[in-house]
Formats: sequence, C-alpha cells, structure tokens
Amino acid sequence: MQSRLVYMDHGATTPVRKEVVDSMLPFFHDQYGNPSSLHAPGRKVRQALDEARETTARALGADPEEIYFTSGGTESNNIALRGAAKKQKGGGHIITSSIEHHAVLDVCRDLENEGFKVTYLPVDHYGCIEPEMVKEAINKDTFIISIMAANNEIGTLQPISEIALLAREHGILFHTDAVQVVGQLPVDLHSSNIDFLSLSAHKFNGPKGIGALFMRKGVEINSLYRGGSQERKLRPGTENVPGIIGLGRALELAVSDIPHKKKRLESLRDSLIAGLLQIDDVVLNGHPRQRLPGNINVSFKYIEGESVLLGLDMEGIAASSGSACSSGSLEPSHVLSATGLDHSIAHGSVRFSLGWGNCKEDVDFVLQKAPLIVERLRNISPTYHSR
Amino acid sequence: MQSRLVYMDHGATTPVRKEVVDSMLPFFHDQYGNPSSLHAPGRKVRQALDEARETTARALGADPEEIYFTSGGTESNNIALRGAAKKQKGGGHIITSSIEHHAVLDVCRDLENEGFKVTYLPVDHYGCIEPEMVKEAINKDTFIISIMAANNEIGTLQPISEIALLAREHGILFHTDAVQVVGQLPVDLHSSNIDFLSLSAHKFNGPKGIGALFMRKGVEINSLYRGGSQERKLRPGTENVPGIIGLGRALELAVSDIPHKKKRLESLRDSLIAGLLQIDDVVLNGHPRQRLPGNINVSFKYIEGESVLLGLDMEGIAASSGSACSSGSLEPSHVLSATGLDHSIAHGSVRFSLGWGNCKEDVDFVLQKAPLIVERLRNISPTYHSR
Amino acid sequence: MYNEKVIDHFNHPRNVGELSDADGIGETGSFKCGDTMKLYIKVKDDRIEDVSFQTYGCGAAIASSSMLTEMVKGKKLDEAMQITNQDVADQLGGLPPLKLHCSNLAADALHNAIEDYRRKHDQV
Amino acid sequence: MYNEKVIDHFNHPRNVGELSDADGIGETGSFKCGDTMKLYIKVKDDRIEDVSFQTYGCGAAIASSSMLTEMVKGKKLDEAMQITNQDVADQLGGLPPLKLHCSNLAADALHNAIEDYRRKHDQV
Ligand SMILES: Cc1ncc(COP(=O)(O)O)c(C=O)c1O
Ligand SMILES: Cc1ncc(COP(=O)(O)O)c(C=O)c1O
Repeated sequence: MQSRLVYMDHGATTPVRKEVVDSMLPFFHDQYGNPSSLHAPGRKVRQALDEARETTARALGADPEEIYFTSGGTESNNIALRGAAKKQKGGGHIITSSIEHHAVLDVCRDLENEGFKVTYLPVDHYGCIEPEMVKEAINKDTFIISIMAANNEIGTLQPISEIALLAREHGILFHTDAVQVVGQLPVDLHSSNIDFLSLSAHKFNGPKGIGALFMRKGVEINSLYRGGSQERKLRPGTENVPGIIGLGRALELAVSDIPHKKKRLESLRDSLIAGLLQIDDVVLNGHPRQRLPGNINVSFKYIEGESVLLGLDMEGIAASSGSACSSGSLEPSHVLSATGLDHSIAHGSVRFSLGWGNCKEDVDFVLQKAPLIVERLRNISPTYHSR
Repeated sequence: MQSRLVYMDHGATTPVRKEVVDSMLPFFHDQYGNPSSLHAPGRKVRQALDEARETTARALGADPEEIYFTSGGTESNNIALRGAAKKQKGGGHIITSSIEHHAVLDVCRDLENEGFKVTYLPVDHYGCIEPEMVKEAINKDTFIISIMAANNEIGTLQPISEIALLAREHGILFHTDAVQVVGQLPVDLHSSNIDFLSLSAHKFNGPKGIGALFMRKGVEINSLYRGGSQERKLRPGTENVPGIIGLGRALELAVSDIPHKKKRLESLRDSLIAGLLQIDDVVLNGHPRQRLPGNINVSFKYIEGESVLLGLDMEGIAASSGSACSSGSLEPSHVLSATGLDHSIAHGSVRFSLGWGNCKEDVDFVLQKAPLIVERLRNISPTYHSR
Repeated sequence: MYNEKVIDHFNHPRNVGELSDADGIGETGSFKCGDTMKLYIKVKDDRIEDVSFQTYGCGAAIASSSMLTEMVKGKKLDEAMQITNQDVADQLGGLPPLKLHCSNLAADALHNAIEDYRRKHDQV
Repeated sequence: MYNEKVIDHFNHPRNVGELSDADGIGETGSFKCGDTMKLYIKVKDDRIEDVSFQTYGCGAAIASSSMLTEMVKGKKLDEAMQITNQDVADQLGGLPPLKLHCSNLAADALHNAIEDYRRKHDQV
C-alpha cells in the first residue's frame, strides 16, 4: 500500500474505530456464549446484547423492540420491502425513486416479476425527489413507499419528513434507506413518520457484516428467512454478537460526534468542491447545499472516471467513480443518468467521500494532485482535442 | 460468572480461537477497504478475501467458485432451499426429514404455504433416516432433497453419501445442513454427490454471524436478496471481511485438528455417557455409535431438563436441553418426539456437547455433580415418588 | 434470567416432600409443558398449619412451589384461596415472561388442596 | 487488479498524441462504456514507420492503446492486420476479466487505420 494514504471513499466503507474494536474483543473468546442459552455464559451475552439494542435505539430515538439486527444495509432493505410485499400476498403497488441503491431498486424489479406494480419516480437535475410527485403516484393499491434518505453517489438529501407524512396520511408504509445518513446526520425516529429505516454499521466506523432495520411498533410484515426465534423471528440465526456490540458502540460514538463532525466535514467538502471547480470543464453532480456533509461528486469532462481513479490511486488517494468501467456493468451510474447527465459526462464522474480522519492536508493534497492527473489524461483524450 | 466454568455446550456455540481472532484483527482498522473498490486499500482486501475463499474451499474439497459466504447456517439453509424453490416457479416436491433444524424445517413449512409439497421423513428410534424411505418418497415433481448431516440435538449421523447418490441418480438436487459436522468430521465435497452444503463458523471456533454455502458448479438457483454483485449476486451486500477471514482460518485449523480431536472427543464422550448411565433411570438419546464425536444426550427420567440445566449451571456447568421449558416453546423437542420418545422422558433430556478445551477433569466434574443434582430434583418430584 | 430469590428457592426449596397425615391434597399439571405439582396441607382451626409440595418442572415451577408454601403457612383458608399465581410470581420478585406459565401451577394446586380438604370435611 | 505492466503503460503511455502528417487514421469506440480511441499511422515501404494514439477510456483502454503502438511500430501492414485484441491483452500480461472489453478498442482502431491508409493509397 502507498506510504501516504488519503482515504476519501467513506461512502464505500470506513475504518472501524479503535474504541469499537475494543468493545467487540471480549465477545470472541471470553464472553462467547450463545445468547439463547439458559446458562450463565449465555445469559451474560444476552444482557450485553440487550444493552447494545438499547444503545442503538437511543441513538435513533427509537425503542429497543423496534430494532432488528441484520447482516447489513442490503439485508435490511430486502427484509423491509420483500417482507411488506410478502404480507400483501399477490400484488400491490410500490413507489420508489429511480436513484435508489441496487438493494432497493433491484428488489423492486424482482417484485415486478412476482406481480407487483412499481413506480420509479424521476428526480430533478440535482437528484431531488419532489414530494408532490410522490402524492400523484399514490393509488389505492399502494402499500409501501421507499425513498432513500441520502443518495450514496451524489449525496443529495431527500425531503424524507414530507414524504413520510404523506405516506402516513394515506395509510401507506414508509421505508427509507438511511445507510448513508445514519451517523452523519441526526435521526429521531419517534418524532418522524418513518415505518422502516435501514442502516449499515460499516458506513459509520463500525464493523462490516452487521446492520439494523428499524421497524415501528405495530407494523407487521412477513419474515423471509425461517429458523430460530432470534430477532423476534424477523431475522433468525445465531446473533452476530461481536458485530452487534460493535454496531451499538460505533453508532453511539458517531451520533455523539455529529454536531462537531458535520461542520468539519462540510467545511472540508466545500473547499474540496471549490478547489475542484477551479479546474476547467468540471461540473458538480448533486445538489450544491442539500448534500451529505462528506460527499463530493464531480465530473471531469473529456476523460473517463476509472482512469482518474487509477491516477489518484497512484498518488495514494482512494476515491470512487460512477463510470461504467469502474462498476464492471458497462452502464454508467443509473443515478447520474437519472439526473439527466449526458452519458459522456457521467462516465467522467468521481466521488470523494470524506469521513472521520480526513483533514485539511488531505484536501490540499487532492487539490494538488487532481489537476495534474486530469491534465495528463486530457492530453491523451481525443474528445478533449476535438472539443 | 462461575469461577470454574465447564463449558459443554459446543453444539450451541464455541469460543473463537485466539489464532482466529488474531487473523481477523487487521481487517478492522488497518485493512478496512471495501473489496469492491478499485483502489489499493480495496484491492488488498479483495486479495485477502480470495485467499480465505480458497482456504475454505480446500478444507472442504471444493473449488473457490463453489463457496458463497453468508451470515450463518440459517441463511445458508434458506438460500439453498428457497433459492431452489424460487427457480421452480410455482411448485414442486421437497423431501426432508422430521428432525431437521428449524432453519430447514420451518422453511419447508413456509414453502408449503406457497404451494410446494413436502415429505417429512420419519426416523427410527436412534434418529436415523433410512435411504430406502427417501427412495420411496421420490416422485416426478421432487426437485430437492434436504437431509442434515448430523442432528444438533441427539448427534445422530445420517447416511448422507447414500442419499446424495440416490438424489443424483434421480436428477434431484441434494442439500445437507452440515452445520454440526463441518470442522468435526472430514468432508470431501468433490468426491460426493452433494449439491449444497451449509456451514456456520461459530460452531467450529470461528466467529458468530458468518457462514457459507457450498453450491456445486453448474447448479443454478434464484437469489433471494438483491443488491450489489457480491458473492456472484447470490448473497449481495458488503462482505463481512473480518468474519470471512476468521471463518477461513477457523475452518483450516479445525479441519487439520480433526484426526486428533475426533478421537479425543469420542473417548471423552463415551466415558461421560458411561458415567451418566450409571445413574438410575437414565436413557441415552440418539445412536450409541453413529453420533457426533462430542455429542452426549441423555434423559433423566422423572425430572425436567431445564431444572437439571439450572442445577448444573449453579455448579458452573453449561449444557442445554430439549425440554419445552428451556426453549420457551411449550413443546418438547421435535427431534426427541420424532424418535418416538415419550413426552415425559423427552422433557428430561439434557445435551452435553464437548469441544476444543474440554478435558477429562471436566467429564469427572460433571460425573461428580450430576448424580447429586438428579437426586435432589427427583426428591422433589411427585412422579419419581409414585413411579 | 432468574433473579436471586428464584435461584435461592430453587436451590433451597422450602417445605419439600409429602405430609403423610395431610388433610388436603391438591394436584395440578400443565399438559403442555409437562410440569406437575402436588401440594399437601394440614389444617387446624381453619388455618394452614403445615404445608409441603412435590414438583416436577423447571426452575420457575420449583421456585414458585417453594415460594407458595412460605406464603400460605399460617394463613386462614379463605385468605389462602385469594392467592393468585401472579401473587406468587410477584413475591418471587418477578419471573421471565416466557416462564410465567410455569408458575401457574402453584396457586392452582393450593386451591385444589383447600377444596380437597373442604370436601373431605364437609365444608363444601 | 491491474498488473505492473498495465500500470506502467497507464502511467507512462508510449506514443501519445496526433501525427499531423499521418498516412492513415483509425477511430473506434465502444458505444456501451463510452471508450473512444484514435490511432494515427505513418507508413513507409508497407511498414508502420510511426504510430500514435489518443484514447478516452479507463486504465485498461489507455494501457492497451499504448501497448499496441509499441507492438506495431516497424511491423509490415499485413502482419499488423493479424494482431488481435487478445494479442494486446496477452502482451500486457493479462487484464482483469471484467476489463477485457476495454482492451477491445486497440486492435480495431489499428485495423481501421490500416484500411484508411489503403483506401487513401488505392490499395483496396
Ligand atoms: C444443524 C443446525 N443447522 C443450522 C443451525 C443454524 O446456524 P446459525 O444459528 O449459525 O444460523 C444450527 C445451529 O444453531 C444447527 O445446529
Ligand atoms: C444507500 C445504500 N444502501 C444500501 C447499501 C448496502 O449496504 P451493505 O453493503 O452494508 O449491505 C449501501 C452501501 O453499499 C448504500 O450506500
């Protein structure tokens, strides 16, 4: 690995904080009991699990019984959407957006194969969803609306409260994929109309492979997996104890850091954006203000995103791209396409996502290297020369 | 917790070995990249993941492309059975046994609701399944047979090779829940006719919340969850990297220990069984020889299992029971019932499951304490006095 | 899971055994989970002078039985008839929700024993 | 992901730019992933005397372009026509499977350039 690493891919995953690892360690070879066991080693672990559930609930303004631990954001989304669909038996109508993560979008596509109807709402140039359009899309068969709290690529924040209220007024369930938001911005579920919220620990300096689904008290869905009676049968299987402990601790730390961290990241974000826009022919993707504190997404015209990533990588800068070549999917990001961005510009997109540990020097380093990389690549590019 | 802990509940879960925890540690806050990322920190983790997949495959006599990491045994079972069913579209016939773990049994019950037909094969007094009965149960609609490799309660080993061969000859898929077997007894998948095999790391001194599904090359099923393209889309979601690394390491260690450990546990097992049978009115559940190396399951007549557990717990002995009161389900174990055991005797069942770390002193300690506990409880018991 | 008081009653159950000269015997069982309890009382001047029990069941069932015998000793029969299963659980300082049904034997056995006494002594 | 040779060609691409006096120009693009390549050749005595490229694309596309120019310099046109995209990938020591399609530009652009040259010089 590079001697100096400037990690700006916190939207993909984050390092686990030292305090979090420390909280997990006792649960590997010391307190290893199965929380379902009646004996002392089991009971002790059950208690630690209950405490982690309380910590998690508290950090979200929820009740412990409303927290279901899962293996991550993907599973939380699948359980909420498919679980609600399974309860419908037969069919019904789902409203979602065209810029959801694949763990919502592709679930909806799969449900279409099973006979459900789905409306994929368009977004504006900034990636924003208009609540009025949600309202218009509602019909008598609509049973769930799923709109992400913030987009993972372009960072755009959605008017979740308004949409959740709309859903509530129409007696429709509301799910939000808040994987990018939890730990970054305050969440208070009890004062909201959200019925389901998905989160994933590795996005807020917790461990990979553990997440949670908030499901409001009184809401009922059908579980997908069957097995033991863990997580009140919504998600059976021996609990990932160290993961759950780590999630609770990481969330507690992340949420208490928000007031301070949010400001710091926003300021770093804005100077990185400003610096990148100094380069010729660079456009900002997403909304200039309503965006995640740590999200920067720009398109470098005339060059391709993966090659920029590679150039950055050579300098020890870790970022990501919505280009086709970086996803292996041949298609440029569905998110950038949905914002109406020209394919050729979408291919040149690069996301820098800031987090815990990034500092002004990191931003300066990127701003020193990026122009050189861009220049070098443009120099090779035929489209640049014939522009 | 008790000063002296005699942990004999390895069937429920096991401590993570020191070497395994050590192998996981670098992947929390040092090598934390997302394996799907293109940059150096991501690529480094991808490589470690590939190596863990190879280690896992090697330990099972499989190819790396045949290993799919999941969140545990429950998920592996659900993916195999429901995934095969989903591919059928509509209906079909499944053969399983009446003593499967709930993560197979309750999936089958759920599939019955969805229109599938299921045969639950009976077992004999020892909990053995007769291959001839499997053969008789096969009909033209049978698309999958799922028979566990060893039962988690009574430890009975099943004639998996014969049943797998039968399935192969009839062009039917064969799944085995080998959660209790992997790491305890040798498994060589390439020389077998097994199409799917489920395992869970925390049963062989690996971490909780991680497992794997072996799926033979060429077999195709429909994935249940949708999201990213991890685990070749069979199980999307950011990989539980430390968990996968830990699983690989734990399996490697467990499998290399088998020759030595199997003999040691069998000898401890047999002396514990012999000692317990010295107590009046004690019966052995399961098969006297065809059983898991570390499994002991006895019924103490005239007393109830949970009270025995509690008595053992007071002495620092951790065990488990198939009694209704210990599961909170009101029903005694479906496994013991299926072997034809009288309910009142089933209620008095206690499982001791040995593992890494248990020694002769532990067995002696149990054999010293158990008779006193049993006597005390029988003394209170009305059924004992009126026998 | 179980609190200290429950554990204490489980480990050192009070008033265990048969009363050979019992005036009333009450039996009850939970068909579902298999628990069975037998309660013996000796009555003098309409009061429970002595009491003992035998129980087949889990920790909660045994502790509830023991607790009950302590609660009723010296009580007037009419007072004893008022005791509910919930009272027994409360007196134990609570039981895990899943275990509540296991404590439902004790008061029932007591009421049966009192009724048995009254039947035998023409009080019914 | 990429091996050292690919990285080297990406970091130090050979023969970049336009040949102002090119005898043949070949262009090709992948509609799907958006990659585009432009190849310039100078031909003398039926041999590729000089070659240069411009590429819009990912690391694999750029490295393949650069590799190709090294492979064809000095080659006879007929020999150059035999070079396949696979040859280029092989010469680079292999590319990640998902990236193979990105290397599919280089040989195509070469063939187009040679055809362009032949068309202009009445060799077709
Ligand atoms: C035979 C068997 N199958 C499946 C499982 C489920 O495994 P897990 O709890 O890790 O999901 C277990 C253990 O609980 C088991 O013993
Ligand atoms: C918005 C969003 N939803 C869902 C996910 C999936 O989370 P995980 O990979 O932890 O399952 C991610 C991250 O990959 C995400 O950014």
